[in-house]
Amino acid sequence: MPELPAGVERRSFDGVERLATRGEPVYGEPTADGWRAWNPDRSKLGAMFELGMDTGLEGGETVLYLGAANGTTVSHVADFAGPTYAVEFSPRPTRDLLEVAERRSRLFPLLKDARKPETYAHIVEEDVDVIVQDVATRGQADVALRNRRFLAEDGRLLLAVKARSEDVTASPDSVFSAVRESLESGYEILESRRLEAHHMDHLGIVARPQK
Amino acid sequence: MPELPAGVERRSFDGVERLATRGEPVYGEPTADGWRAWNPDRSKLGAMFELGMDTGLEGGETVLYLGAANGTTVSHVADFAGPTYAVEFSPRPTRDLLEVAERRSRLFPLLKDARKPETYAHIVEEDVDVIVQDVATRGQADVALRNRRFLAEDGRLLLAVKARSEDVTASPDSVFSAVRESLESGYEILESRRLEAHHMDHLGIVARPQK
Amino acid sequence: MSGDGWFVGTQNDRLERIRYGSAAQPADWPTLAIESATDIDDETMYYDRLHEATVSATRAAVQARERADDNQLIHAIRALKDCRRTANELAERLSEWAGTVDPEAGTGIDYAERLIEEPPADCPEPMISLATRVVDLAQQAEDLEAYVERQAPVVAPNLSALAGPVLAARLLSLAGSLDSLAKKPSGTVQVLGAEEALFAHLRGHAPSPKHGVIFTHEAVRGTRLEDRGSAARALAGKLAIAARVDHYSGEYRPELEAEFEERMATIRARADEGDDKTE
Amino acid sequence: MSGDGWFVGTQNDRLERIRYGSAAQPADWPTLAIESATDIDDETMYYDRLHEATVSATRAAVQARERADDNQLIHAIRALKDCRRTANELAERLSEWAGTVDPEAGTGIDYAERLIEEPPADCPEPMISLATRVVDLAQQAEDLEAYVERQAPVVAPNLSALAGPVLAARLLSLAGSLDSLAKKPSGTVQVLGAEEALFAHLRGHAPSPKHGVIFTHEAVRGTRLEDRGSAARALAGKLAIAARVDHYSGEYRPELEAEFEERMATIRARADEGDDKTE
Repeated sequence: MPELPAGVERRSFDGVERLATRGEPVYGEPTADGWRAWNPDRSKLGAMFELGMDTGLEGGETVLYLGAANGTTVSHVADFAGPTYAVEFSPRPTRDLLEVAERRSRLFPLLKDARKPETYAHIVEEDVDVIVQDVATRGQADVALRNRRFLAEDGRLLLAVKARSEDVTASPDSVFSAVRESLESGYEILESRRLEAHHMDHLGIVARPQK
Repeated sequence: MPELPAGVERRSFDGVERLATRGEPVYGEPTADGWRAWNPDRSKLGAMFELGMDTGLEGGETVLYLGAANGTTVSHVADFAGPTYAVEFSPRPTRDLLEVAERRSRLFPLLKDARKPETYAHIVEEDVDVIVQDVATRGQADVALRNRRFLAEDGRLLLAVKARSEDVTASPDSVFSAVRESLESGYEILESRRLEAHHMDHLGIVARPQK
Repeated sequence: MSGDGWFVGTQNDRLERIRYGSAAQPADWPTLAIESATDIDDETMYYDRLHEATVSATRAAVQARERADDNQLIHAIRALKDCRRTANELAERLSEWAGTVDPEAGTGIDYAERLIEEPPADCPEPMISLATRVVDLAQQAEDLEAYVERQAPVVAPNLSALAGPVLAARLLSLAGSLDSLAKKPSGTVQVLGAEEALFAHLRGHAPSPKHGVIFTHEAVRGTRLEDRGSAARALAGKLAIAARVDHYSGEYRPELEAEFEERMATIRARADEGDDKTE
Repeated sequence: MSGDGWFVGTQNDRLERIRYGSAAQPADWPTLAIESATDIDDETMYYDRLHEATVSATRAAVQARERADDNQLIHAIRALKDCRRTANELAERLSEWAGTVDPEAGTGIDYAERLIEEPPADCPEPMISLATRVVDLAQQAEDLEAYVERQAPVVAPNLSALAGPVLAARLLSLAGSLDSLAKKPSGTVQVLGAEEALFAHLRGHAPSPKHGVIFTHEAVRGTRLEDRGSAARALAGKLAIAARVDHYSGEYRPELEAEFEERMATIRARADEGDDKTE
């Protein structure tokens, strides 16, 4: 199994070994010795770690997080990463995200539409190391392609694709292969895996920009 | 197995042994040598014969048929029975019943409500030998009890109970036991059997008036 | 007549008795009939007469009950109109609301269907369920129309053949019953429903009405302006007759249609002649 | 300002820029900021300032977007009214129709529910599905009311606390927006919606209106006739203030309710004194 990034460890909570990061607890997760358990059933990135996907993360990276929602996952990311830009479109979850951001000085919350990168390109710096994407809208490959402008040449895209957001009627397999195909117009897919064990009809993808 | 009434036989149609009566065909059923096949899947009384229930019918009886619908079953009954009074409440099926009755001189069609026997007690004679009842309304036991006035002391009630007509939400078993219980206030149940093989959630009952 | 058997009186009495008579308890009617009725000598005769009488009386009863279905038809056509109207009203409301989250929001039932299949981002849940209500109501209107199309030819075969099932039902609804429509003179049939059109006109939705609801008939609407009066008169005349035949006999008489077609051909020929002249 | 980083200008400019600015491409903003901004000397300072600015600007943006939800609320309350009205209209139609097959046919939504559970004999299928449409529409109204009750306190916390969510939404709907309601004087708030009541009055459905929609508030409706004017004035005054607080600060201020309660206690005390005197 690939190594976990610095700042992410497997720790024991009540005798159960679980993924964990160090930071202020956010959503009532179990804590021990300043570490907080990271529930892979509530986080696609958590599931990618849990399933042993090679994210290439080492810790301390600059991150652009698309689809931050109420901040559950991005709170863990900010715990082990460097500057973290968190983009979310809906006001309601962004209220919670603000709470999370207030206690994390390198987490920058942005109420923006991930489909319109020009509305935050004056804030998010160039050459970020990682884009984490978890947006539940149609055109998920397109969102990844549009945001490629932010990613460093050797950066990583960590993408969770939700089949139902693309097409409720099509089979997840056919959705995933369509997404992969679109994605390959701008990215090289390094690894992809169904997240079934933790998230129904989701595909996890690790990719890097095409040269 | 109890004997079939005179005029009802098992005959071969295209090599298959089937219940049959002699008469004009009515609903496109197979015929051979003047006999017409009696489909137990389209007739509860047919199913009761097919399942070997002891109806006590010998042939030539005077019959009051409640719930004659479009005349499918009552046409077979009129083939082997004597005078047959056919009560049906809905005008549309009664149109078809009239066609059937026109070709059977001892079949008497009546557009009446089986829940109101006083509206046909001036037509239907007393002491009929058999009441066949197949009405798809609530209160099927009550209909049988109200019509008891027509039945001879040693007559038979041949009742098909449709569970869903009594209560769509209750289990058929509980409906059937409630119907049996009500029925026993005026009838002695001689035999009862689920007609499942031919009619889902129906119970066949053979009963006679209580002394 | 309670208590007496069905066979008392004349043949007509017997048919009436079978339909409307009653008795608290059955009796040995065959024996009683043989004893009391002069035309019934034995059991065979009894059952023959009973057969004849029950078949006749029940046929009449079925016809009467089916005719009472004009009432069902009238309620159905009114419900149809209500469902269509409310579906459109709610579709309009939906369209306004959807415009706040979907810059390409359309209108009408079609848009409601589209919204359900592909809800716009940030679309609140009640908006989607409102769209479902709109589509359901439109479907309900379709179901009611199918019911009207099925029932109208049973209730009023001649009227339906001439007017089409929906217009036939609307005429019945405007008159209140088949009985009442059958009693209206042709001139009244011609303007039935004009009250509504007049109302629409006063509210600014429609031009001043020249005909009643029969204007929706192709023979009127599809005829050039100068001849519409003649067409409407011809149609109304045949409809009035059709309603009477439906009410009093119930039998389908295709010659009514044929006669009307002939009349329309004459009117159209006049129009063609007129065209020739102006050419 | 396209192309410039978020950090150009004053603190206020920066917040505006974060909300409304744009750039075609990202750049090495930290380095550019350290070079150009006088208050940013190193990377640590850059990210500290960025954190501060994004949290503030995003909080304001969230508030603004949620405030724009007044529009959603207004559409929802209008749809609620439409659904309730059409449910009742169709229930009335259903009831008339059901009367033809069910001598014990009732009225309203309750009867529609009963008819679905226990359809009368000889009930045509479209009658049952019409009943289903009625029940669905009533449920849709409930769902919309639940949505209004959930959203109104977010959009207008003070107005909702004083008026209740549904009345708050109706006031917003009548004014057209929170912005517009916040700009209305107390006297206008007091009679908002009276146009409707006046209309109903003219159509003969209602008595001549003395108050607007705030009449539905317990403090007005539950107060004896002589004091209703005072109660309505007091309520309208507080509602006008609540709307302004909701619009300009968005913060919940429970003292508004307390003050209103106090005022109502005074009015009621006057009524009690009056009662004492007449006794």
